[in-house]
Amino acid sequence: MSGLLDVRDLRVTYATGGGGIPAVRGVNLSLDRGDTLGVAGESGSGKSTVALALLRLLPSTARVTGDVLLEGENVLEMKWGRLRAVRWVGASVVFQGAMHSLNPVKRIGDQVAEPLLLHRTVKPDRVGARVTELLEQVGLPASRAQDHPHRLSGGQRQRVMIAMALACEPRLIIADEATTALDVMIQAQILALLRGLVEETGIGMLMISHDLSVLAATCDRVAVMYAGRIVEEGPARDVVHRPAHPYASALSAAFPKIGDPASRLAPRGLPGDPPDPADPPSGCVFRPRCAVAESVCATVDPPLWPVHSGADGHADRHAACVHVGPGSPSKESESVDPTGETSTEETSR
Amino acid sequence: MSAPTEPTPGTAVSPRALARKRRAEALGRFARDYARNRAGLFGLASLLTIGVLALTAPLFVDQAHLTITGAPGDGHQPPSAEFPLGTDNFGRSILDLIIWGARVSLTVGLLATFVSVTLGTLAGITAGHFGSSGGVGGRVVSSVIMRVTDWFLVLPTLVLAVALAAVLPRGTGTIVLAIGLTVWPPTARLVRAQTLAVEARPYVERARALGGGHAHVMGWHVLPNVMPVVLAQTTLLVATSIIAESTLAFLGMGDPTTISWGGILQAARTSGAISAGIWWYIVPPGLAIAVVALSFTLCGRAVESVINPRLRGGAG
Amino acid sequence: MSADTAPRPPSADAEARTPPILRADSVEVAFTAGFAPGGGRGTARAVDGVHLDVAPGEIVALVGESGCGKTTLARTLLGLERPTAGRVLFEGDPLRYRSRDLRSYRRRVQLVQQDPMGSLNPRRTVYESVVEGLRVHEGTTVDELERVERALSHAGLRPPERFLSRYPHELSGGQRQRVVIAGALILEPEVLVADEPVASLDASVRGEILRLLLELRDELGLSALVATHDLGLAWNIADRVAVMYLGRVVELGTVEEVLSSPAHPYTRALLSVLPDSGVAEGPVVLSGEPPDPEHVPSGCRFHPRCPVLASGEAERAGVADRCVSVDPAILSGGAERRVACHWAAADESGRLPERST
Amino acid sequence: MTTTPIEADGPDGAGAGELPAPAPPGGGHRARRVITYVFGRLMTAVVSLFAVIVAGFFLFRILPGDPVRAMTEGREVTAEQRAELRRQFGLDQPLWRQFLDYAEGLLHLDLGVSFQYREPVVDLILERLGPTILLAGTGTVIAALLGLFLGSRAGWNPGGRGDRVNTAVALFFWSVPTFWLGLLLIVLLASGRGFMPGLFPTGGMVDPGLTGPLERALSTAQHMVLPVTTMVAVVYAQYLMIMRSSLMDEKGADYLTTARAKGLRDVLVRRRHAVPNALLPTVTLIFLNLGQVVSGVILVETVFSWPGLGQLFYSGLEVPDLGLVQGLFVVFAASVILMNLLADLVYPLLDPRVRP
Amino acid sequence: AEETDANTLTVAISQQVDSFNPFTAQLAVTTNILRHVYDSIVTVDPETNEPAPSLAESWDTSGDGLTWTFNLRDDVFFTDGEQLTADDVAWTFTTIMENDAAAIASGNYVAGFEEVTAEDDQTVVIELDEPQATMTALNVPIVPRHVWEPIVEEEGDAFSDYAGDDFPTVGSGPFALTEHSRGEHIRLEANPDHWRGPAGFDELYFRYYSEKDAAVEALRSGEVSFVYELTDAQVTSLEATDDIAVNIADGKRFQAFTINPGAKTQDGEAFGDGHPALQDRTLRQAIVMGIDNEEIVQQGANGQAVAAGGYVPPRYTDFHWSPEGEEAILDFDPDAANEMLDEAGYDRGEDGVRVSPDGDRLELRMHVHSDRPDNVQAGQVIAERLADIGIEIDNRTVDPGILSDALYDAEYDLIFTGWTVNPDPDYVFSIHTCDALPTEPGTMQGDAYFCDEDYDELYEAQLSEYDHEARAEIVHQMQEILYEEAVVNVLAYPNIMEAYRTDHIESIRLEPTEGGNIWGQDGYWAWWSAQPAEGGSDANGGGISTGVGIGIGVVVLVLLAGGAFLFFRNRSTVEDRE
Ligand SMILES: Nc1ncnc2c1ncn2[C@@H]1O[C@H](COP(=O)(O)OP(=O)(O)OP(=O)(O)O)[C@@H](O)[C@H]1O
Ligand SMILES: Nc1ncnc2c1ncn2[C@@H]1O[C@H](COP(=O)(O)OP(=O)(O)OP(=O)(O)O)[C@@H](O)[C@H]1O
Ligand SMILES: [Mg+2]
Ligand SMILES: [Mg+2]
Repeated sequence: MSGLLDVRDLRVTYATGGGGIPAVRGVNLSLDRGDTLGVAGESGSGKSTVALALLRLLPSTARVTGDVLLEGENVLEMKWGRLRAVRWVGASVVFQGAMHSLNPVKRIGDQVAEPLLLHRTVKPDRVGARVTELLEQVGLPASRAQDHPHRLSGGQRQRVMIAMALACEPRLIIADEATTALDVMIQAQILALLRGLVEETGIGMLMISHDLSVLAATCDRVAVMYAGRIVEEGPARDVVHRPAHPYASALSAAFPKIGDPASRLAPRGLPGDPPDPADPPSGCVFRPRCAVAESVCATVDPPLWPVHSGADGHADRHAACVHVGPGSPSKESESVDPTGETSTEETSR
Repeated sequence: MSAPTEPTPGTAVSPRALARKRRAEALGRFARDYARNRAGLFGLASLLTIGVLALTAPLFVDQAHLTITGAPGDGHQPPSAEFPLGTDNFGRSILDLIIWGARVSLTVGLLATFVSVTLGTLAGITAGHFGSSGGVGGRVVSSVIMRVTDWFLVLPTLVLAVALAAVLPRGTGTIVLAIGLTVWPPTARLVRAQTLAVEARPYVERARALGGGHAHVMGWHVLPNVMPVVLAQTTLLVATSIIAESTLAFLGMGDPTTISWGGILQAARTSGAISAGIWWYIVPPGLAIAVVALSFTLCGRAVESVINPRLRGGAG
Repeated sequence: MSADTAPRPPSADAEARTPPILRADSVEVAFTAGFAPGGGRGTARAVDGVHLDVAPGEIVALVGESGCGKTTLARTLLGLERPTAGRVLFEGDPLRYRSRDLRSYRRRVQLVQQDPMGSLNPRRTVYESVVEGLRVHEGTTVDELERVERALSHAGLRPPERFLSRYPHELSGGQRQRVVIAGALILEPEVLVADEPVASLDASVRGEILRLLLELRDELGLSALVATHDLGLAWNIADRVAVMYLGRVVELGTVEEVLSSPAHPYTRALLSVLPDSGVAEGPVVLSGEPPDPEHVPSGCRFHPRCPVLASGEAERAGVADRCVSVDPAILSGGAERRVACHWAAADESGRLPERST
Repeated sequence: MTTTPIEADGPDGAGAGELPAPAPPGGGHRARRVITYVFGRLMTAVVSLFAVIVAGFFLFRILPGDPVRAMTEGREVTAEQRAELRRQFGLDQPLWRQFLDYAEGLLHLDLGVSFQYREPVVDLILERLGPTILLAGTGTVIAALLGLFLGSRAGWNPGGRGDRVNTAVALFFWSVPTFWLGLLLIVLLASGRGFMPGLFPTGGMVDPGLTGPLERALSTAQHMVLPVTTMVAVVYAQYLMIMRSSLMDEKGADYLTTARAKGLRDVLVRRRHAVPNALLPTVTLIFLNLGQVVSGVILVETVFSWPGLGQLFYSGLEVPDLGLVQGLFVVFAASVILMNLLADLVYPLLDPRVRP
Repeated sequence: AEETDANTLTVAISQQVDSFNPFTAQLAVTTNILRHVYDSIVTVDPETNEPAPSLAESWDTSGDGLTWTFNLRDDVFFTDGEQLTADDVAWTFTTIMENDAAAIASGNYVAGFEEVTAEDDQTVVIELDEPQATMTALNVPIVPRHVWEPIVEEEGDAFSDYAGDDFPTVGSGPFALTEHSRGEHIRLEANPDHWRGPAGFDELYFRYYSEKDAAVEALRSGEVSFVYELTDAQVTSLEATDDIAVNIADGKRFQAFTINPGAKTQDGEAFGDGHPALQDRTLRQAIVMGIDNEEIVQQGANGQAVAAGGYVPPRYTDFHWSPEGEEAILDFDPDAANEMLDEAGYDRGEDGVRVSPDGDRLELRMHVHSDRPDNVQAGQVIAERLADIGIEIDNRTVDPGILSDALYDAEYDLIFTGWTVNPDPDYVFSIHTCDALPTEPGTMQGDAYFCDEDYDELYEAQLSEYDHEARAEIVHQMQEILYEEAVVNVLAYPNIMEAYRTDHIESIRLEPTEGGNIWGQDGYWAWWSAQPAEGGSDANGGGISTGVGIGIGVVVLVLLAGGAFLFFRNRSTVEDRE
């Protein structure tokens, strides 16, 4: 457990006027240095919530339980001072929608320099040089430091966010839908940049996206989320191309493949409605939309089972579906905890 | 949360009845939501109390006691059982005067606010709307309105009010006009700024793409979105208007024979009550104004929190 | 300058069979930017001469990178923007901009905007937002509620009652997008102009919506112009694709033709950068400044970034000079496959329209 | 009367609306654009000023009452004496003639002669300008700082205790008449009645008879306490309210999450990131108010006998001293116009998005 | 914080300074101050209120009353050391007579002057066109010719704009003006060589307070030593205050309302829109009888006035006339008034309001100065009282400008007025002569459109009557006419209310000694005679020194700011998590 990031049983509930919304319901993740972990999933499944929870950036209406171990230290239990020290140095974030993530009235250079000064990463007289270095790293001329965000194109702003995220040489970068809003050309540039960084500096990266092809091309491993849970997790290519969980396969199947005659004029979707997070169905939450659901699915909420794939039989893949579980679906395994739901209700803080 | 319309199964209703029903339901929902806001209820209750007292004043305040010759007490009596707030320099009960004065003060406060908020909102929305989407003709309309607004904005409000008050025949109506016609420009600017912001939102373009005309855009989209500004402005302006009445009196533009809160303050001032230490003459009218203004603010806040979907369901 | 300004469809009889319901006729839209009194800062030619036809029952995808003018063209088609030159034709008649004409036009042609977050009034419930179009055109009607519910379920918001009285901020991004779509469909338009209708949706929801469009096309004969930078979307639902670059359509043809065998270097580059494109040469990431509609390069507008020119291949084909100096002709909008590229023309001349000299 | 709150938009509303697409850097016409912009603003200001001058002139002519009669009321004067006064003030001339004379004077920065002081209005105004700027400037600056400070705190945590207490207190003061508050302060803090010592002077700007500059400065400071307090108390609410709502709008902005993620303390997030953005709409308000302070302190100056323009105006209004009042009117309006102009010119410096 | 040990007397004034040019200064405050800077040739005796010698030791009149000879003192010196001679006096008068710009302030005194000559250094001879009874009340400041002649010449037409602000001023009076800070204060220094002897205080400060309450508070705190124009409430409260003495003097002012008797020009052309029935004297008299002056004193002035009968206030015992016994036909008697009206055919309508025999409803406009609290209050009383005799009053309490327009356009029925009466009452009588009627609408000299031949004859007669008693008798008769005609109806003589600090001022002389006033004397007795109290009159007597004040202020501010800061500080650490 000496990995870079270790998330254990993370649960997040948003308090609203009409009761709590359990947006994240027990997520486990781990990530080593030099690794890239992709997170895919339905819109609203809690991906961004997880990302924000890692640095305790959620709004005050959110109740968070579980452990987030960043280099062995539990982020959720840190003192505020320590947490602030960890932010951006231990882990930094590239937010969804970088267009709005930059302060419109401050110069790019100042914004990039801010964490440098705050965390005293470099000597004050070196800050200017470091900013130039960072901007050049992401392919922006140093003169851009003098510009305000509105003078930059979306792609450029995204790159500024990345430069900023790199400023303090963090051990972990969380990239939340860093490329969704961009067109394919810029997306390609940015992905190339990120891949290069991970390879060169050996940092860890958590990449959230709903574009499976992006994840397959960029990540080592991919986790698929559905309704606040991870339903499948494993090596990127396997999860994207040979998914084990019915939701993951639906997602994968729905993803258009240009040139594939099967999807030509036949877009595939996932019928049925996403579950109401405030009132999830019993058993497996995916059951109402699952093509291969069985009666047992209505009672058992399956945990992540190892999936034996490939010739070596090594279980580096997991899926939360009775169909991949060992033996008969109805047979209970000692590792299954069907009552996992109950702990959602309790509050620990 | 309930759907805006519960379908009435089986019965065919005319569109108009439906619209009326929907409006009634919206109103009911508004009332229910409002009722959840404690501060808002408190403000409303205090306003209603003052309003009812003012309206029914003739029932329990003897008008003869409000005349100088019919004053029931001696001059400058401190508060007592008979005169809970003491008497003025003629021996009239200050409590009676305050209750009676609420009639004029509330009228001035409400009407002047109404005039200026209406003017300001109309001018602001029109200028903002046509400025951003009216084509050449619209932009001319808009810039004319804005020039006029700017012009009014630049004139010292007080000076203008004084001039108006001096020229028009004396009376409550004049005060209302003098205040209403002079304090609207900031509202207009404010509303215009907000309108411009709203007009730039894609949903306005969507409305136009749906075929909606100027009236639809202004009424359906712009108006609800400038309401918070208008509300905030309204609550502040009520205080401003009531005070303006007393300020005009201070500058000698009021009618000292009218009983209003401003008038009482002014009478207290001219009679030297302040330096004579006759606090019961001077403190109550000032507080009355503050109470009304604060109550309005509470109501305004409550309305805002009800009509703003983001504030709904939050802390009451 | 161009000998080809009046589009002359090569196969007139094909055109005659299905006259376009919506047509952009050499539409140009230029923005004079800047707000200082009297001081402009140059003109942005957001759409710079586009011919495009949408036949009844046809779905046309308009693809291109950010800022190439897709949204502007879509807005122009709806009459929200007046073209600085050229015209928009609906059922063969030029669009008139009097309020009354626009109103009846917009009864039949609907727009789905790019930004679902902004397209909904935060102070209006889902019900009100969807019913808005009905109210504008028909006033309050008795069967309003049923129609709203039907439109919502069509758009995949099921069961509709769950959403009626919600406010936009209580919806997820995908749900908002679907509300906007429902608002456009409730008027049962004949033509739908949709700007990135599924950009913020994940694959499964996206598929649902696209299926709906196809269904409507089949059942009601809906025509659609879908602007997107997502080539997969074109593959999924479109009959034809128009590739736009810097205000111009640079390649046009059926989806299969364009996406399977792209002719324009730009289209090729676009396809190559798709992560699992499987293009042999590997991704061609275009370099150079992003295109700027205020400074349209002379010659072929793509030439400063053109990998074919940069690699010297154009030189070899003997068209390099023309690339730098001659602006390829504006493509006409019909059903034919067309490419605006000197190099491609030299390569496979049959596909190109008449060139200017 | 207190000025009403304004949340003015940026120049031509550009600050509030969506902004035009970014221009690529390196526009060679930038200097020219800036000049055109400044020139355009100047022209607008000049036109406004002209309109105000015309309005001011005729506005006061329609006021009832004859200044000469009013000035000589209750005094033993003969018809000849009155006629002489009328002649001196040019009141015997037809109106258009008076206006032309007045307009011509304006060209030489001559605002005419005060009827009651028999001095050039310009001199009178210049003499009083300093005290007014001192008082109103101090008051506005303090009110703005206080209001913005409290407003930023209230808006950062809306609905909290601090917010409720602060807005209630501010609105209470907003709701009380200026002269009422001023006189109460005098009675409580200046007169030395009861057990309260008379801490502050009841009026004036400086104790008479003081000669040393330090002494005078101290005395002025002491004299300023009550009027400034009154002024601040009465007006800071509008800064508070605007800052509050503006910050509330800004609170959800994504760049604030970025700032927090960087490890900034909450205070710094607010101060460095949220407030500078939220400040933008208030800038025009502050400038507009700065323009209006000159006229807006009439009541405070009157109550505290402060020898400034407001008091001068009050005394001119009583007569009515047409020359003085209309001169002041022009000055009041001009100051608003000037400040609006400044705001227009400064705004682009603060908000990079609206730079010409 | 006073550095000098000079005795300082500080007076709170409420009027701004128009000018210190004695030829043009008109406002009460400036004429009052200038009275201390420049002597006049005669003054008023504080004991008797009679004309008294000042620069002129004595005077003679020729038989026809057209030549007056004034014999000046020979020990009067200006503050620059030059002696004051007959030449200065003659020059001053001549300048006023000849230069229109110099006549603004005192032109009325020289209206009947033919010529003024300096017979020798100590003798001035004034030739008149016609007899002028005010010759012993020539309250004209005599200025040094050597100072003013160059000024008059240099300024020319612009002389009226000359502000007289070359300080210190050169005058012969008991004080010299040394400083004027506009809107703040005026400083006068005692003239140690004044011929009457030096004043008790070394320095006089007139501090400007634009708010009367603030001035009273300043008196309480000891910031000023004297305040005037108090209200009854202030008097009541100040009377109970230690170290403060209140002086309630007999009024010099009368408060009146006039009834529009049908405005006419001198040519007899009627104009305006006064109620026609008011031309009937019976109605006018009934109106007067319907009003209880005593009640106006009680309610309108809260007792601080004297109910009026005649025109001249009782303070001027010789000229004062009050209807007694048989004469008092117009005393308050609503029953009699009703009876009179019934008889004269003013029948009550259904609503209780009478209708004139010509069929005009008796709804009368009443214009009241909105800026004069006593008038406002009296107006309300009158409106309520006249209802009792069937007259409806439309109470128009208005801005003075509107009121003045209504008066001069004769568009009024009842209108308020009031005059301050000088020891010589000539002027207030002159305004009711037929000569005062307007030559054309809007140019009236007086304030009532009153014109009565008998009255005019009496007026002429009193002008040339130099025998004091005989003149007083004529004046009484004129008042009786005014009374009976009931056009000019005096309601009350408001008291003069003022207060000073006894710990600053030991003693001060009133004018007249009995029931006299301090502020606004016709002479300079008060400030010249005032003696400082033992223990000094530190201007900050009651207060705390500047430093301490600022200190406390700063401490309070810091505490407040600190408190607010901590309050939020606490909260923000709690809120930090978001
Ligand atoms: N502030 C909030 N209050 C209440 N509910 C919230 C809040 N933020 C998010 N949610 C809910 O939590 C769930 C998870 O949201 P989250 O933003 O993590 O989704 P996501 O997986 O990132 O989706 P997307 O792909 O659209 O970004 C959603 O159902 C959303 O409605
Ligand atoms: N109102 C406007 N004023 C000035 N320029 C504009 C305006 N609207 C669009 N533009 C410019 O026109 C060009 C085309 O914009 P458009 O929005 O049509 O692009 P798009 O293809 O829809 O891009 P995206 O994929 O990012 O939505 C852009 O360069 C843009 O900056
Ligand atoms: Mg997300
Ligand atoms: Mg677009």
